Amino acid sequence: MDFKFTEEQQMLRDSIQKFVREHYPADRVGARRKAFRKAPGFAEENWQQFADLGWLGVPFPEELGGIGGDLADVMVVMEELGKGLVVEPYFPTVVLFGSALMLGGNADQQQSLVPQLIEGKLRGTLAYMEEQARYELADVATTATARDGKYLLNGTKSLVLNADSADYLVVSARTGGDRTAREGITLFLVPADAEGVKRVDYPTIDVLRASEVSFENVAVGEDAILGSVGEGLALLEAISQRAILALGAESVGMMEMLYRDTTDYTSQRVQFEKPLAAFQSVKHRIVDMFVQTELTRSLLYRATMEVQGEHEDAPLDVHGLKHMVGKAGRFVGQSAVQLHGGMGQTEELRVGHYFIRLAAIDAQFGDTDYHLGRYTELMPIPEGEPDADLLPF
Amino acid sequence: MDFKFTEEQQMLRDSIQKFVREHYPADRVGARRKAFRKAPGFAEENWQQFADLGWLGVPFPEELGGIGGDLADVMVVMEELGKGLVVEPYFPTVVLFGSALMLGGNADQQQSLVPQLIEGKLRGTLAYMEEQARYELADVATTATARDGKYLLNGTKSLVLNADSADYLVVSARTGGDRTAREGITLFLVPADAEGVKRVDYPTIDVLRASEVSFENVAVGEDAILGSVGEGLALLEAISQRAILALGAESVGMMEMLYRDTTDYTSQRVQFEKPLAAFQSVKHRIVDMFVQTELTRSLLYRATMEVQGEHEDAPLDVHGLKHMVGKAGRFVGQSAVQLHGGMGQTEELRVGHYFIRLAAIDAQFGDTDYHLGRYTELMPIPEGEPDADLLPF
Amino acid sequence: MDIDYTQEERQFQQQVRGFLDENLPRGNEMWSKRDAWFKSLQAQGGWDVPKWPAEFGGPGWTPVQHYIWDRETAGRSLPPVLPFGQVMLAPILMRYGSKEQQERFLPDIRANKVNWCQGYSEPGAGSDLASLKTRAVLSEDGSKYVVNGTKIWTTMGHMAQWMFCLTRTSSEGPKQEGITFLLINMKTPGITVKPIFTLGGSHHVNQVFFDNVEVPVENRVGEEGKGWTYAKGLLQHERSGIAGISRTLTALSKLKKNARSVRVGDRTLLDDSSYKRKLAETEIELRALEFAELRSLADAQQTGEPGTASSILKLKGTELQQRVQELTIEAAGPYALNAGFKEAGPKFSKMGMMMYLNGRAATVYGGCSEVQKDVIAKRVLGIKD
Amino acid sequence: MDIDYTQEERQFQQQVRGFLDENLPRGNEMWSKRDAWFKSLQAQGGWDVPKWPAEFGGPGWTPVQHYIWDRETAGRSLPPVLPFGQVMLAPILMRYGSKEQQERFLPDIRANKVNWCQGYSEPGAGSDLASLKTRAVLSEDGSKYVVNGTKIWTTMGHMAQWMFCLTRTSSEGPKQEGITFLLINMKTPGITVKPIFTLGGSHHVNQVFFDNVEVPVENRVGEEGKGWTYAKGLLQHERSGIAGISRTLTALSKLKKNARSVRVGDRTLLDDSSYKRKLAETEIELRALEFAELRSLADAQQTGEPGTASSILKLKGTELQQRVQELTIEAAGPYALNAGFKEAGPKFSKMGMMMYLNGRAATVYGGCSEVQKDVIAKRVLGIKD
Repeated sequence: MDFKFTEEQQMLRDSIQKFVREHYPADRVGARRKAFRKAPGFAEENWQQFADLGWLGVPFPEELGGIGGDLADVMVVMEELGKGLVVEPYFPTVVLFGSALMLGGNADQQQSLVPQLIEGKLRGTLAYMEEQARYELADVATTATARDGKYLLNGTKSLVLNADSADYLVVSARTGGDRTAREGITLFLVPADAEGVKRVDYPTIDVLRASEVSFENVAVGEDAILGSVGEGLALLEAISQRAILALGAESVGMMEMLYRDTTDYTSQRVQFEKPLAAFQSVKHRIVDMFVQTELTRSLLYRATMEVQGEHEDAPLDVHGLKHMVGKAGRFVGQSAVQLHGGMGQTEELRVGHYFIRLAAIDAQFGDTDYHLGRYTELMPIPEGEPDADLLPF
Repeated sequence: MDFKFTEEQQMLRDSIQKFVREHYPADRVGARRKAFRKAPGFAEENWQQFADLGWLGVPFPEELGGIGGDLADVMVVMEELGKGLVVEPYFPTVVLFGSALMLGGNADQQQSLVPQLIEGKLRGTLAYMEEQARYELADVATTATARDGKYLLNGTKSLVLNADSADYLVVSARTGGDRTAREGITLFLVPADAEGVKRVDYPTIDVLRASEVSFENVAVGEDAILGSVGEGLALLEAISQRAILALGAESVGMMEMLYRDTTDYTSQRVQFEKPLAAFQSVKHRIVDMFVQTELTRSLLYRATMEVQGEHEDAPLDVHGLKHMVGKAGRFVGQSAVQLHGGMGQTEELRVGHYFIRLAAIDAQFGDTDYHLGRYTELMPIPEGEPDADLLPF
Repeated sequence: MDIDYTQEERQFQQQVRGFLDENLPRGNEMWSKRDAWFKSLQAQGGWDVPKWPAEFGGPGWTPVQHYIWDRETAGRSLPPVLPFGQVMLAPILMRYGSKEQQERFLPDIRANKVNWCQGYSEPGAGSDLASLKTRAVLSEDGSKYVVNGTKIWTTMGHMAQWMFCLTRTSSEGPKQEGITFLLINMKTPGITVKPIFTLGGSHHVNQVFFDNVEVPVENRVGEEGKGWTYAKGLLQHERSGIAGISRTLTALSKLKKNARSVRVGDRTLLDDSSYKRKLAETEIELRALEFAELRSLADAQQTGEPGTASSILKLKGTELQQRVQELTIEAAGPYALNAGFKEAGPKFSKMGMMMYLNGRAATVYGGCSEVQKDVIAKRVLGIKD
Repeated sequence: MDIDYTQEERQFQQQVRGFLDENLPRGNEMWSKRDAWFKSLQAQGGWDVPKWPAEFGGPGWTPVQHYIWDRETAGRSLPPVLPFGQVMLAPILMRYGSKEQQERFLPDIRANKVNWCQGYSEPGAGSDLASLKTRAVLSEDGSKYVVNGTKIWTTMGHMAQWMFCLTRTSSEGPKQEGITFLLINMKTPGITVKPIFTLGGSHHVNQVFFDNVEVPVENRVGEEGKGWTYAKGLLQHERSGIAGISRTLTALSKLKKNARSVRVGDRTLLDDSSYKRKLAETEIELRALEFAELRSLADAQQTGEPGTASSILKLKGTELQQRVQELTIEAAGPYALNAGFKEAGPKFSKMGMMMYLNGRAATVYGGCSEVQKDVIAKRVLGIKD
């Protein structure tokens, strides 16, 4: 067992922290984020810098031009991007689109797209959500009908992250089965400018970008299929696991900043002739924030290593993680806003932005309630008789 | 609207408080309760005093020798008995047995039993619970088979309160229907010493008494039927409502004592050169205890008046009340024990006894979870379209 | 004890319902028929200023009548009044203002003609409001105060014509003394209003700067140095309004309807037992708190004092407001992300998120929850510091 | 980063499992084969005193090995050791005791021959332990201390032959100075032990009175006035043990089996989705905390310091213990009332309630949760008072 960061991870972290200090300084975060309210919602020059610094290549193998990192490396990146409130679309492109390519793509698909992605020349995202589905990955009404060696896609996907700056969409559609059947879902790689693709773009509450994307007889070839026909759900679930780990890392980074910023703010602000932090009601709440952060971080590490090592508990702990991220994230975010008083309500400080981003993360890839339900289904129940010997508990 | 206590209620309260000061002084509560660990679990001379002071007659009409009080009067009695940690079986006899007689009994039954009850010469209890039923009143396996103008009772009732000092048991049994059917339950008035009734008696964790009672071909006549044959569930539910109001009043009384005792203790105990109560972590928790108590008291008043006035919301608020009693009672009890430190763990102080009694109350007539579920079933859902106009909220 | 309304109270309830059905403008008419609405209220005998005492033209309602009014109006959209004047300043003017001040300001407040804002908090004086530093110095000739300093969190400050303001006129003695209550015309030279953008990008609060702002001495309310006493009573008033129990009950009722419109596969969110349990837990507490408010009103009616139950109203009321807001964004689900696009997801999702964000302020302003608990500990439970 | 055990750690895990399978007495043999069990532990090379360093005959395990041992033994019932000597006093003697004291006391502690109790808390010194007042005065000839005062919450005091005790030898300077660590034979004249009955009627704690009790000076550990320093390190030790994460995981596992035996109509409690969600919420936090412990152990292994994650173990660990106890009495349902009658309701209900009651102490002893939070605020977060 070993929970130290490697030297490479430490360097990666340092380089992101340096970028954040330069481009996302804490005292300009409000103005900075406001500037990104319009499309594409981020700075292209920053994206190029991500490429130049090698961050876009973190999880990809060296033979495709990546640096061959693992999920722990992605965790390091996401945590630091979270701390920085960075808006560049690392999550949709590298985590969602990248995972789809690496887990589902064939050699041709990977070779034609991944090197460009790593160089910053190509972006993608995942179009999987539909309104009636809420958080259920298997609920897919969009259809893909085979005709003349092509597939025709019809349907609407909702809340597609950064679709307005993506070159490719990975789209889940039904090649068979009823709307909620676990079989019959297939993932397709669709150029964002394909004929019949229509988008309505909008900013999200966390100052990112999303789109409603509709598909009207969008024709793609068989080479657009990611993975096997009809078996897309397993692929979606694997992508979702990685998405949850990444969002978990981003959340833990933000939660840490929240208890630190709150400690600093309340230690400096004097009311009733004492620093606020000296009041036990404030101090203990900060401790509770710290405890929740450390707990969530521990589960993040556990789940990350389990997914990386394909442990049997991985699905269980990923559900547990997303549940805890939602619950702890809300507590920590709300506490920070509360303890900052009026200042916590403003766009000027980071805390409010972390708070909103944490609320937004809870609403993606299943909220805290949804994952508790999923955990409950997988929760191990030991065999054997009841045991009245409760000692030495 | 009027929430004042009447003069009569104030006198009733004073007389119980006087009794408690004499017979259950706070500084001897541990020893006192220990003395009651064996059957019958209370002092007969106290019971006679209850009769002499008219407390046993509170909810009964004047024509039967009672004082014609209402549910608010019973609430006053139960609250004060709760504060005093009184062990005499007022709840099983007056609330459970008495409600069964008044809600289900015919004139003969009432005239032959109620006056004796009021005089302290006769006690009763309710034998309704079976192990498989958990908190479900309609789950009744005990059978009552009609034969030759008699009914033969067979089955086992669990956790029958104070059965070892009762003259009569009110027993729920099936005269028809499947084990969990809502129809086909009938209540019978069974002499505790009837042939075929067997008891195993034991003390409960809250230093009261209960019994497992089994019935083997216990024969009773048709005059033993309370209410109508096959319609006992409605009667059981009505008794249960009154039981919940009474236990709610007892709980609110104890909760009030808990925050008061905790305020006193922590105001006197000095640690780190300050009274404990001056530490915000202590002070705020006491405030939370107070808030929970006031909330519960408010719902108790609401539900009591609704049941008394047969308002349509009565079932809803009774479920809500028992849910809140369980939740708030646990919080207040645990907080008091915690804030008393080591002393909270001892049998010497009242707080530990209140804490245990509150836990025991949660486990009777449906716990906090059970009643939340029942509330959910009754919760009103307004008609009409969704409403996106959330202002001015 | 009697839970039921008296005969008179029931009649009043019917009267209110009938009046609202007949006179309340709906939907698009909310602005066009606003004046007619206020006139009809006035014609009822002061219903346009329900909290004002009869001697100042109010209806002179009992506490229970106020409760009935709140309950009956909470579920309907009423044309907005300007709360700072009518609800918050007016009681102070009535009690401590001079006859001239009352005649000068109250009619315009009542007519919703003048927008007031409140100048209390300062960057260095939040929970500890009495430590405020905005300085008012009386000119040598005694004709005016010269005000310097800054106020913050000034709701509607950018739209107000007047501010009622706490200023420091003396630094000696306890900090609560030496505070003076001034009425300041916002057009006076030297005043700058700077917007503060709050979570989600709203602008309704401001910071206000005073640079040698001259305020005629006749705009001082009551005596110099007594401003804290005047303001404290008003803060109590503000707190009971902030509890907003009737509004929260209405919000919960809307939430149930909205949750029923949220699709979860082939069912709706109201079929989800764990979500429904959360609604139920909240509703039970709300029904308890509603009754706590009634107990408090009944006490006030009978004894003139609101009773101990009242102390929990703001603390618990704001908590339950926030709880309903949380449950609203949970109902919106993925569409909690929706910040400006009306066609994505259920219609309530956009406003639901803004309410959630704005709602965080409820446990901060008007005495933050932490200070409220200190106050309850001291005043109600008698715990010494 | 690597979540997996190393090859060596896996081997050790196998070794522990094999050893337990082979040697651990079961059921009725728990007492009769107790000596054989301790001998077999000793034969493994100090496994009978797992936390002792190699130089004192312990196994010299790494932190991860300790974790493996805890994890593997938590689910099984081990013959009890006397914890106060082996776990709590021994580390102090090893570090601060004289050679003579080590030779005199450690062998009996190891052999489970002598029962020790801890004399720290006093009626007036709970959370604020350093304010203790039990006075020890050195006789004029310097040969003995005369002890007067009282200790409280003395676990097993009525069965102990010896007590390790904090006494005040000076009232000057800061209260933490002037405390002296004494070893007191409980048979010394002047000692009275009075039982304290705790919730549910158990007797395991006591109050101990000292009336001119004479303690030979050679029973003082270390220097006079340094007792606080010695004890503090030991308290840290006690805290990490109190977290009891492996034990709580085992308790949760038993609870699941027990809940499956609880009938709810025609189903079992494990079919109740809202109960199951509560189990799941608890398990998720436990799995997180278990990993926090691992992180802490791994840090300790690599850096010699347990890292910040360790500070949450006692605080959160005791909370989760209590949560599992709550869920246990909820599972017992009506039979939570059952205090002594084994045939009523599910078998686990009786012990479940006793555990719930006794379990309240976990957030009080060894530094109550409130003090733990103050300590984390100061030491980990750097918050000043």
